[in-house]
Amino acid sequence: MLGIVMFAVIVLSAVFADLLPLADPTRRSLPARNLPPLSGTNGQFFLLGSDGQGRDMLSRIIYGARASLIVGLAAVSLSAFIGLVVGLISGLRGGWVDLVLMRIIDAVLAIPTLLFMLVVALVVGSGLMPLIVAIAVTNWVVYARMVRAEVLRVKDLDFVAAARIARVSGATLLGRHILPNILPAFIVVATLNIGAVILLESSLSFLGFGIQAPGISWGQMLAEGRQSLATSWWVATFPGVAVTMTVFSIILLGDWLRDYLDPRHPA
Amino acid sequence: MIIRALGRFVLQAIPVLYIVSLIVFVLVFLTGDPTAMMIPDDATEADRAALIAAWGLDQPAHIQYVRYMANILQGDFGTSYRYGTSALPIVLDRLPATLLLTFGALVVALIIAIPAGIIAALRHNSAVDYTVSGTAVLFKAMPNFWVGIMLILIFGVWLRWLPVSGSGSFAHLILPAITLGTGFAADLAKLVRASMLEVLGQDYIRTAMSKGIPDRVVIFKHALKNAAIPTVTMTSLHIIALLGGALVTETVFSWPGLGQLIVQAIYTKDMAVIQIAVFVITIMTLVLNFLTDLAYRLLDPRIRL
Amino acid sequence: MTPVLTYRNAAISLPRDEGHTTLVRGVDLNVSRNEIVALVGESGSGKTLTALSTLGLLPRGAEFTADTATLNGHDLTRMTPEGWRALRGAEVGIVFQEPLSSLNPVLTIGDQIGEVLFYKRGLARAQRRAVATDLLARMGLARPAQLLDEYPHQLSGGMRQRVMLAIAMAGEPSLLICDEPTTALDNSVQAQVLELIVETAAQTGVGVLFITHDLSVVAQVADRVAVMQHGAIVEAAPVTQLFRSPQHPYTQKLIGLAPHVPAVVRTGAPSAAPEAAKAPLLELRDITKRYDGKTLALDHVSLQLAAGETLGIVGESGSGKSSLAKIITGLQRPDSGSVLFDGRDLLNGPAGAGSDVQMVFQDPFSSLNPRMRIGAIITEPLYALSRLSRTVAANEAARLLETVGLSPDMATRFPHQLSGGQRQRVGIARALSVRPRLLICDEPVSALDVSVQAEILALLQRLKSEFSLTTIFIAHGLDSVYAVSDKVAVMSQGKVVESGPRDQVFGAPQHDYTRKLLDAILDSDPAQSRFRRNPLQHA
Amino acid sequence: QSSTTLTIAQGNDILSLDPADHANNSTEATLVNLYDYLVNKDFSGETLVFTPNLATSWTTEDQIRWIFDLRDDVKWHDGSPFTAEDVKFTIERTQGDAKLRSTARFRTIKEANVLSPYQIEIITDGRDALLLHSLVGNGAGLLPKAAFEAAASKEAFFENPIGTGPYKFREWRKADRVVLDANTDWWGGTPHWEQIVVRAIPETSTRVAEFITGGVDIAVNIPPEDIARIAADPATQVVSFDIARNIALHVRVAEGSATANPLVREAIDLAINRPELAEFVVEGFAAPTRGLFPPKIPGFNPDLTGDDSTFNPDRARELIAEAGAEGTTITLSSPSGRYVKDREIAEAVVGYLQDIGLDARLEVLDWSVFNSRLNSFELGDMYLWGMGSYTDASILLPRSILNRFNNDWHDATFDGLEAAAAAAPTEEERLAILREGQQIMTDARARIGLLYPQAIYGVNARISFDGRFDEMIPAEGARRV
Ligand SMILES: Nc1ncnc2c1ncn2[C@@H]1O[C@H](COP(=O)(O)OP(=O)(O)OP(=O)(O)O)[C@@H](O)[C@H]1O
Ligand SMILES: Nc1ncnc2c1ncn2[C@@H]1O[C@H](COP(=O)(O)OP(=O)(O)OP(=O)(O)O)[C@@H](O)[C@H]1O
Ligand SMILES: [Mg+2]
Ligand SMILES: [Mg+2]
Repeated sequence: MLGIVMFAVIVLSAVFADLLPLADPTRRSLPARNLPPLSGTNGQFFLLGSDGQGRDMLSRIIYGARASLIVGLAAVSLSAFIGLVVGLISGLRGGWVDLVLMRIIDAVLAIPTLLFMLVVALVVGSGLMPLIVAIAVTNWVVYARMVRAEVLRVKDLDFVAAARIARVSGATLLGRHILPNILPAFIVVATLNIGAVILLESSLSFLGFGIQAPGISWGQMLAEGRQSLATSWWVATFPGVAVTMTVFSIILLGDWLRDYLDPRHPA
Repeated sequence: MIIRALGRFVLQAIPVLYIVSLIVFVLVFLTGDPTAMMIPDDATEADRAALIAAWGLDQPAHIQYVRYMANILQGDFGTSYRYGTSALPIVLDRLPATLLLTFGALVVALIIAIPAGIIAALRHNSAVDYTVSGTAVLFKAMPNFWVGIMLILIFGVWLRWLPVSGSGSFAHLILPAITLGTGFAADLAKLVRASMLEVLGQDYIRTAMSKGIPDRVVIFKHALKNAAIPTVTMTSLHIIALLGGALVTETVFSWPGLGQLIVQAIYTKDMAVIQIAVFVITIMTLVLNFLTDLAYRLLDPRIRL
Repeated sequence: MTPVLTYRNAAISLPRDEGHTTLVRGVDLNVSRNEIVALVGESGSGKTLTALSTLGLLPRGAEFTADTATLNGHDLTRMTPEGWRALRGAEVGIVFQEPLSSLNPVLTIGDQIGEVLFYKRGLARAQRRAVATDLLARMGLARPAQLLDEYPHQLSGGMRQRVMLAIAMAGEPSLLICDEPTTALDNSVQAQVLELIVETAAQTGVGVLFITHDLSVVAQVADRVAVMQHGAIVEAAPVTQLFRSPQHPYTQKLIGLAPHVPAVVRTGAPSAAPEAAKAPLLELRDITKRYDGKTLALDHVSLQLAAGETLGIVGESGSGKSSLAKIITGLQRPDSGSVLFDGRDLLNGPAGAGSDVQMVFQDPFSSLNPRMRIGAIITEPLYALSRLSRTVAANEAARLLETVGLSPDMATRFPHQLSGGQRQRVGIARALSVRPRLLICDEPVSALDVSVQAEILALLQRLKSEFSLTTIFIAHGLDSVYAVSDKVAVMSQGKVVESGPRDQVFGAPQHDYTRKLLDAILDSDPAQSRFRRNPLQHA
Repeated sequence: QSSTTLTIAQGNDILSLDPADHANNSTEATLVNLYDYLVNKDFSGETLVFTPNLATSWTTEDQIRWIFDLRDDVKWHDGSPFTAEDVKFTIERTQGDAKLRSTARFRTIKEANVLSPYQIEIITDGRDALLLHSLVGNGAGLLPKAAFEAAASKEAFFENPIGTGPYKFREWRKADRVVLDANTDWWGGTPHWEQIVVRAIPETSTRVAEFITGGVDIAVNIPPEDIARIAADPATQVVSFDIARNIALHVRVAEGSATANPLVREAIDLAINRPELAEFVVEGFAAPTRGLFPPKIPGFNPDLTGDDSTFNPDRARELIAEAGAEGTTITLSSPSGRYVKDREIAEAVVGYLQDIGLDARLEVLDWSVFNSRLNSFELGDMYLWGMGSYTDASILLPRSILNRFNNDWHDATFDGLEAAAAAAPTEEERLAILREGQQIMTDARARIGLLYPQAIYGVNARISFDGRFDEMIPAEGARRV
């Protein structure tokens, strides 16, 4: 429950940021740069301090949640979808198809994410979508492997055999018997993965690939703030705390969701 | 048995290496012409054209690829655009540092995670358990470079206990190993806890307890060995991830590992270096998978190769 | 007689959502040296908890109270952790039910025996090996010395239980607890292990608390019997007395349910002549199946089954029974051979058997999708045939539930909210929903406890005539096969070694393997014990 | 660390020990300790002058045939003497290996002839006022003919390279450090330091931390925000100095681009508050300018100032209105982390353009993507570029170079200047042509100059080091105090 509340607070404040009494997150005031938390100048008060351009940290963190959450959720959804399809094909079809897909996964794992990023950035351009695509291009293997393993486990269970004897259609077999039973593992992996992707976005910002400057994301704030960690600790630390809290809430949310969807669990 | 496993290993390695080389070639090719990054500001267009021709980059892609593969088959892995020298030694030079850091991180992770995981499992649902799980999530959620810079500030600048950056001595290894190791320890501790919990509920643990042998024997001899397999699996997956270089940690600590090299190579479109680096990682990955299988065999006599 | 274990008014309670629940209460027990005391009762009645309380191995948070609870003079109600550790192994040893999971899979047999010898008897390494070898030899294991370096998975179930017994006896305890030690074993192996336990008890004089729910086992080994129901001992008596004049209604019911070996088997006389051959509904020709190109699961199997008949298939674990079932239902394709159903070739024909062949599975847990409601599970095969409206489906589900003896409001429940027996009924209802002509039951009762077994068997019998079913009934216990089958096929190592009308196979077995199986049937008459060395004192 | 060791922290590892194959300023900054040039650059005065190095003197009458007299007391690190043969060899090797990054370094040299062991004649391909520029700096380090030819291969030679510099090669631990030892046989006397260690510390905060804790004596590229802390510590000092670099916006003028209209370009020029940029974004460590070459570069144009008078947002808005360009979308592309505060500067520029009513957008690109786009002319309407490491303003003129940066801008007068400069009879006239070129380009707003950035080094208080305009770090320039 704590997970839902935390996550809801984060999402809602990101969505309705415009309604909150916040400073313009892009308003620069160079004389007010790098002010510590709970200080102010010229009538502007910085609850969480200001960054190197004199922008309000609190406001940037709340607005920054948008890009981070979108990247996290979209990249995870996209890679989960690709991974699910590949994992299902691999696990259900078996044989040489499985063999080939598994070798491709081995290969993709060996190739640095950054190379994909660079290509996507060059071919598609930079920004939110390319970032999501680029993350998904490498991230799907996590799901493909997990789904395949789960499919192999579930498909030999007796209730699947029973359904096959009952001659249910392939879609029913998949949708009713196989997917719901790989769901718990899927949720666990996905919630952990959202956190990893949000962090990945920050690593990519570290390399200059994240959200572009007029846009705001936690990753970008972390990457910018790390330069001044020794002199203005708050610039990188607060976005770090935001990422940590989000990841934490998503993990809790995932645990809750898994239990909630499980009929064996007392409601 | 080992021979057959080795055979399977080679059969697996060849197609993977081939797919990898092809994907890398296509990707690097798509990133465009590397000469733009090589020439100085005052170079003319003609200078650039000459450089392109000198490196054979004016040829169509498929011809470049065929020539590249032909050279590989003759043992020539190409020349780095960036360094102007043979690419293979450039990559191999970085290997010791990467392996050392990987090893260091692993030791840190195991030292933290195994006791923490065991204690959390034994004190299931107690304050200790929640503390371990909470700390694990926290460590997992903290960005690597933040941890790294903080460690530098605390242990390097403030306390002056350890060197800030660089490599060469044991002291230099400590901070980067902790930086990398903690994130991994978080994952591992959770896994150790979960597998210990599972194992502790098994009938043979009850059998062991019914013998009246000391608790430590039950935990370390009976339970831990059984809980080790998922731990080994995850450890090997993590090692694989680290082998590709821990870019952020390497950069923060000026650690001369593969990660920095690969990123630089990617930025400069240094085809030969990227190819070999990826080759080396792939081969190490496959070797590691093989060793992991061997470890399974050692841990669990039921598993055959 | 020296008392080893004495319980007066013992009770065990476990923490539940609110407060404690008392699961075992008012237990009085006495086990003396040279005595085998059986504890019988249905599943969940508290037998295992009682056993674990003697070792201090109750689940975390459990409370154990008693007016008296002594083991060799130690007061079990006030033991320190160290005290328990000293007690375990040295004064009391235990053999658990599951030979597969009770031994540590990653440690050698020698290691697992050796640690008891070290911690309980302080033996040095060299001595340990010698003593362990001797122990294994005494347990009737061949090549005991080599066995020390092997791992549990390299041993058969029977061998593992012998090893368990060796471990339990290694500390030379005065009390041996056997918690359903043979439930998971095939009949023939069960007999050997029981014999070993009785023999060991006789040789060492160890007091044995023998837990089981199988009355024929009780009849064969026990000196005295305590019957447990709902956590309390409802009756205790010497074995002959208990069988002759059971007092408590539950005991009476149990004795009534105990499978009696049919007279025909004992006399060896074939009953009525086989009926005239009818046109077969199902015909298997020369079925061969290998897994992964290695394991030969089925080796040229041919069988025929006429409409309305019940074919019982018996055979040890791994003999290929389930593989055969899977091939008939089309879940698996054989490597060679053909399956003819009502004259149609199922392997090459266009549509297979359609809904004509259905199956009931062994494991009541994995055969129902944990995420579907019972109603949906039952009507799924119907849906697969044609779309049903919501109300039709609900009516159909209710009707089917009633047919298998369940209340219709169970349709909205999830499988985990049902007991094993109820789940098996659901599985049967699902199979019957499309009115199949052939029903395959793969060990439908093996995972259930005796009283429930009997109910399910009765249900199957009833439905068979009600739905005019042709049935294949797979089991490894001979008694249930005998109870339901017209024809019997005996399988061993992928081959059908013998088949024919039931009475012929049971009465005049042709094959050694069949004879071995028949020999292993235990008699639920204490007077007929095959193992007991010392004559029954209370006879 | 022993007080006789000088440790320098750079932002990146050297790329190569081959002076002709790196095209990288910070690599050269290290290699100057190992190799020598024929002549030296001296930026200590008003403008660049060339001083003797391994060449003691030089003469030319026609700027085609040049005679250099060489020192006769110079020994290579392996003990063999340095002669004119080595100079000829160095030039010909660089010209002959097309894969070398600096292969075009000596493109104007037709031949090099050994007149005597200590005299060499260089013949250029027509008049070349800039020959001396090509004999010093990146790619001009001299290599020993005999040792190079004796080595099994180029790679073998550079495993243990030999130069004539004050320090000898000891080891290169890739991505970590280069270690050099004093050359006791150095022609210039006894080197000041026993050992030089050049470390690669890419992460700025780590470099600063390492410097503060005394792990390195000199740290390059200190971020402005750390300056106060370093200056406050008595053990450390901040050294800042002018360098050969300028930050400018390169503007697309082709038809169809938002900046095709000269009025819009002029408005952009006027919209930018250069003094504010210099003071706040880079904390005063830059000079505001509209120019394209800083003062010490021959050809510097003093008219292109960047003072307050260049900032006129009202006029800019008028121009925008005149051009009917209110709300026009203009994209500025910028690299990130390539130049000091590059992204922040670009962000500020975008802010100024928004102030005058343009819909300015920023596109921050990774350096390699930025470069690829530059080469395929796919950057936005404007891009931020920090040209640098030049020694003469004439590099502005050649069409062949201009095509890489401003391919769509043509001006009849400007296009004639390249030839005119080459033919200029006197240096004075040549410089005048260069100034004219800058004036034309800035008036057309094909490039809009912003800042002359400074370099900021952290230097340990026990050392004196002034920093050099060309950003080389000769260890002999650092002294114990
Ligand atoms: N660890 C536990 N936690 C909670 N309840 C338990 C636990 N172990 C046993 N029980 C409950 O205690 C009761 C008695 O269990 P016990 O295992 O003693 O039965 P049993 O007679 O041995 O049954 P079976 O024949 O199935 O082995 C059951 O209702 C069971 O659900
Ligand atoms: N999917 C499978 N893959 C590989 N081997 C299998 C598979 N299924 C069964 N086997 C093997 O085939 C043989 C026959 O198995 P099968 O399940 O038919 O035996 P069974 O008589 O039903 O045994 P049980 O009484 O234990 O159910 C066994 O050796 C078993 O290990
Ligand atoms: Mg039990
Ligand atoms: Mg079976």
